[in-house]
Amino acid sequence: MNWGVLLFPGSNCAEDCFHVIDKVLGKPVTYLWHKDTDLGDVDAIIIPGGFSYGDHLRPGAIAHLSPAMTAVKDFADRGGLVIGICNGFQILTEARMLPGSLLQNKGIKFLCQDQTLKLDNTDTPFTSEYDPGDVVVFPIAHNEGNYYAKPKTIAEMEQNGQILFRYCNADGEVSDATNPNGSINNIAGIINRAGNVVGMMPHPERSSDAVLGLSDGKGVFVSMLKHLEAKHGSDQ
Amino acid sequence: MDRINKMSEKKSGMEEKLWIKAGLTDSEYELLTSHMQREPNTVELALYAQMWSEHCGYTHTRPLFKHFLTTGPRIVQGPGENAGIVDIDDDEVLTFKLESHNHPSAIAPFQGAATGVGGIVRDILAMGAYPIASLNSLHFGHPGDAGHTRYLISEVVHGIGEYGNCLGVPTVGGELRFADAYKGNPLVNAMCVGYMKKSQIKKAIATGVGNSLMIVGNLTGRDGMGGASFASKDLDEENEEDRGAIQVGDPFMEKLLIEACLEVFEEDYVVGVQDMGAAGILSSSVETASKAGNGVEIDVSLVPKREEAMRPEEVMISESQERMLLIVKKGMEDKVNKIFHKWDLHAVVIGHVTDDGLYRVLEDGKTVGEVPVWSLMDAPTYILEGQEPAHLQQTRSFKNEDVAVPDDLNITLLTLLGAPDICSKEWVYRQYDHRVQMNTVVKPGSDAAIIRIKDRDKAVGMTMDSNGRYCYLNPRRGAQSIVAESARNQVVSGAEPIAITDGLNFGNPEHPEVYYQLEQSIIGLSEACRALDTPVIGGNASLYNQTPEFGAIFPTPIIGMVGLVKSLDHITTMEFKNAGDFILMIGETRDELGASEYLDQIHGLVTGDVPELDLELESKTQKFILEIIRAGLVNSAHDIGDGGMAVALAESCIAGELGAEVSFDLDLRSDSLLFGESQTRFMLSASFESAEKIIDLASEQGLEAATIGRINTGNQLIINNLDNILIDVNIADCSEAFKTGFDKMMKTDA
Amino acid sequence: MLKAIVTVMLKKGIFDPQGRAVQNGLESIGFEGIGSVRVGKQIELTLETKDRAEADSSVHEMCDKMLSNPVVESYSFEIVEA
Amino acid sequence: MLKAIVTVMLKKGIFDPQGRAVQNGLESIGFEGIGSVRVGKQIELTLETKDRAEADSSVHEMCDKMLSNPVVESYSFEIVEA
Ligand SMILES: Nc1ncnc2c1ncn2[C@@H]1O[C@H](COP(=O)(O)OP(=O)(O)O)[C@@H](O)[C@H]1O
Ligand SMILES: [Mg+2]
Repeated sequence: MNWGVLLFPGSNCAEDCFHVIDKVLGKPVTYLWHKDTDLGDVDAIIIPGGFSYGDHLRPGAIAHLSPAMTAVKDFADRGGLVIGICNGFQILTEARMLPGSLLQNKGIKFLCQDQTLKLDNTDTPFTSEYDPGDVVVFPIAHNEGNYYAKPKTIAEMEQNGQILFRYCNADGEVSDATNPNGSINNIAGIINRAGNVVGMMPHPERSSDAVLGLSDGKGVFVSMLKHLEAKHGSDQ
Repeated sequence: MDRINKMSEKKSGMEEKLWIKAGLTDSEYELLTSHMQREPNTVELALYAQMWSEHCGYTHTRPLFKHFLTTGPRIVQGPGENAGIVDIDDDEVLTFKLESHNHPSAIAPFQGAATGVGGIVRDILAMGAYPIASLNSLHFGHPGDAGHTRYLISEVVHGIGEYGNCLGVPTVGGELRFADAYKGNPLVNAMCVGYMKKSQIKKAIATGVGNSLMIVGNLTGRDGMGGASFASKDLDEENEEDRGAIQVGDPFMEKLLIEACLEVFEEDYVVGVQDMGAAGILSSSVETASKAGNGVEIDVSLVPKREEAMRPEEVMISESQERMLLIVKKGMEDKVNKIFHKWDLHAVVIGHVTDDGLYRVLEDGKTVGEVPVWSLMDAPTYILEGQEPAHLQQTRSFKNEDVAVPDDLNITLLTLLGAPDICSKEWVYRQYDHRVQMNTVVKPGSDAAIIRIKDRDKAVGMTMDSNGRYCYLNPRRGAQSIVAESARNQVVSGAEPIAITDGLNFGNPEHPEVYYQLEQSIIGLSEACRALDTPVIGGNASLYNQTPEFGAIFPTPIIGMVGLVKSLDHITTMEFKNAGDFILMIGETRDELGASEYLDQIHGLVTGDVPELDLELESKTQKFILEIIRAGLVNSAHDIGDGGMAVALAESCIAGELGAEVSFDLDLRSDSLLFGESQTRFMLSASFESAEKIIDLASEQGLEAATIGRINTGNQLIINNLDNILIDVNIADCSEAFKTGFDKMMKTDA
Repeated sequence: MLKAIVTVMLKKGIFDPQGRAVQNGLESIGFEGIGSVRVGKQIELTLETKDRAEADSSVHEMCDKMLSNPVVESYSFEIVEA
Repeated sequence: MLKAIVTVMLKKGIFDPQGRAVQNGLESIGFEGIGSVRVGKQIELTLETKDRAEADSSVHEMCDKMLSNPVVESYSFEIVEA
């Protein structure tokens, strides 16, 4: 099971994702380079957080046009698992691999805090380790995390179970008061229609190493791993 | 030399004295002409003016540095390089330093603060290290009465956040303090800590005649023209024209620079590295050449520029950001360039190391300036005569009886919890990514930030501290107290203090009273560093912090301290953990109200003397605290600082969301007991058995320690003395006051 | 040489937090009678071509591909002599 | 109702990292012949007044006080019917 972490100029959570796959999961992982068109033999791709191209113009505006992203699209079209975290989510929406867009936080400030999230759809390769309604803590750290899509798109996504995580409080309440950035319907993470591409603003990797006091996020990577292992089992 | 503009040709009236305009005195001009044995041309004059400024030449502070302790068993590199280095065992080292960006931040707060972060990160990078955390110490006027101050705060915090966040270096701590003395001249000091293996250490040295000087990073423009000499003047209207000197930060470029430089450093291509800070290409190359005893020549026409028709001296002193100087082994230039190219950057040869000891500036191959390297480094120093500030006579005569004990001490406590210096700074640090790199074990909001070292059972404590009011009221003891307080923050977190970096923020040293403050503060810092075994491994001086309208700032030495947590098990935080645990207080409370936050906030008085400080007792007590923490006896630990015992207790309750009741038997004024700032005190919690052990151990060592009460699940904080209830407040109210204090302050309208 | 002046704004109907913040800020320092504020970007590009039609089509393409995000933004531009 | 369209750009000679990044980005996806790129802000304000002179002087004041930082930025604006 090979994992790839895609590196852009300005990515700054790539090492963190690498660390979690390598040290916490103990699985093989390599860096992928934004200029490459051939991503090699990987089974899952993480597009990490950071400020690709300095977030100039819009987060993800320049990165999504890089050669590697064409390859990532092909990979996803073939059913490969792709997860974009924070800036990775922004890149995936810019690339139209996920619907909607991430606008500036309603408070117009960068927001770094440990955030409670409520699990919505847990019947996906990324969330199978959780139960619906689970409340977990993942850190957030972003300036443009305010998820927006047209009302019609939102309605379809809601209906299709494409919402994976919502911002909530410690009791699991989802309301305007528990919405840190203004996202529509408190959306924190979504999945594409095909069920193999995820984007989320919160950082599951930062919640995967118990020394740091948080470990809820590990479930995202373990879910992916189990899915891949099951798939590989059936492939063989 | 073709381009000679003999000064003497124009040397008639006062306005013709170009050296005066450049910031040099008549005697300095005389000295440099004697060094050169002729008169300088415009290029050469610019070289001296920059290198001999306070900012580059430390003309007023250098003679005072002799007081500092700069060596010790863990000190690998003391002052003199881009940053000092300490040993943290296992062949691993840390490098750290702080730097001020006060004047730029006063004028363009967002950019000034952002480029301040960028600058200090490059210092760390130049040591060969990976930047693992940054901190900042900020001082402003009181925001309640000025929209402009609120604007400055917002912009400075935004600038620091945007730069650090983009770099992916977590901003993990710092401090934010307020006094009207900073109204016209805010202070913005940033600190960065880097990590590396001992074998990866780099030096700022230009060895090897024939080796190449390569410039990497951003293009050179006219930004920050004369920033070094700008930082060495008072901020006043006359400097208005200097205000074009604003650099714009490009954290994206800096991030690439970090990646590319560290990749190059892995190979054996580079003999020396220096970041380009104040006075840009000039100071970086002079310093590296001087260290090697070599000369250098630089051709300004080779420097990649983004503006046209730049004069040679403009290229030499430009402070365009995100540039570094590499001294590259002859023949390796292409290899270096190749790595930079991978990151879409260039690395360009602009000159060479020579053997003639001369600093030679060329333009299109023709010499346009040539002076001895040593003479540029040999800035004249000034030892002045200090004079005790007049206000000290009056402030020292303050007696506690001059103020009345407030009727409602609950309200006093709530007011203090919401006071600018004490209230939660979450408004600030939630704008900083403090978790990136996944090493932040203790995030902002506790006493020290704790950053783990991956794959090892150890971590690093980081703090930044100052207290302008203390230093204003007693520069020497005030400075001692800062070091002591910083070290207390380390030990309560489970870290053994290792070393400090200091930022000397003062007014114009040419005023005898300011010089006195500077000298006394340095002496105080030095004394405390010796007593607590925390050598000074680097620092920064920012003088001339004053404006005609508001006068000089409080004397504000700021220290950044790093400590070593020897096992992750030792990490301790300040919040109360368990109902039923016993609360202990270590240290003696005296009738000391002078210089306190309480006098300032409640009585509107900045007066009195700074509390007594026995450095020997301090050292002994700190070792004891660390010993009991390492022994696993302590569940929470907090130092008693601003706002005194009651505030420390309330903070531990708020953070732990638990109640507490404590009782004393002390014959003291209530306000001294609750809010006095007697030094060398700690607030701990522990289980019954551990509490007993702690008391025994303390008495064995002759230290004052008492169990004062217990933690409970209730919602009240109750403090009794001699059977009187002094405080009985709701924790939720405390929490509300503490957490909303900052927001309220930022919303107050003038 | 030609110069393209491109304006990119959030589409109507999408809440603009920055615009709101600017409006609040202006009101807090005493400006009255501000109906609404929107904040967008202005991007100025100098182009080496002298052919307006060519410039026009290439700037359109830049806007569609990179300078704006059609999901949330609209753009307009004018081309002038540099 | 009037509308003020304010443009705030970094002053000439002040480095614009964003403009440079955009230029590199455009070049990397194949656009050629771009001389330079500068990125600034466009701020649109609707004003309740109908008096152009009043609007003009109040927008000037807004720009000086809040919308631009005169140390690094310059501004210009036009006032149109909303
Ligand atoms: N400017 C700042 N940047 C980041 N963190 C800050 C800043 N100011 C304060 N903090 C954090 O807030 C907490 C409280 O600060 P302070 O009251 O100065 O602590 P102490 O008195 O223990 O030194 C600390 O964790 C500190 O790191
Ligand atoms: Mg403390």
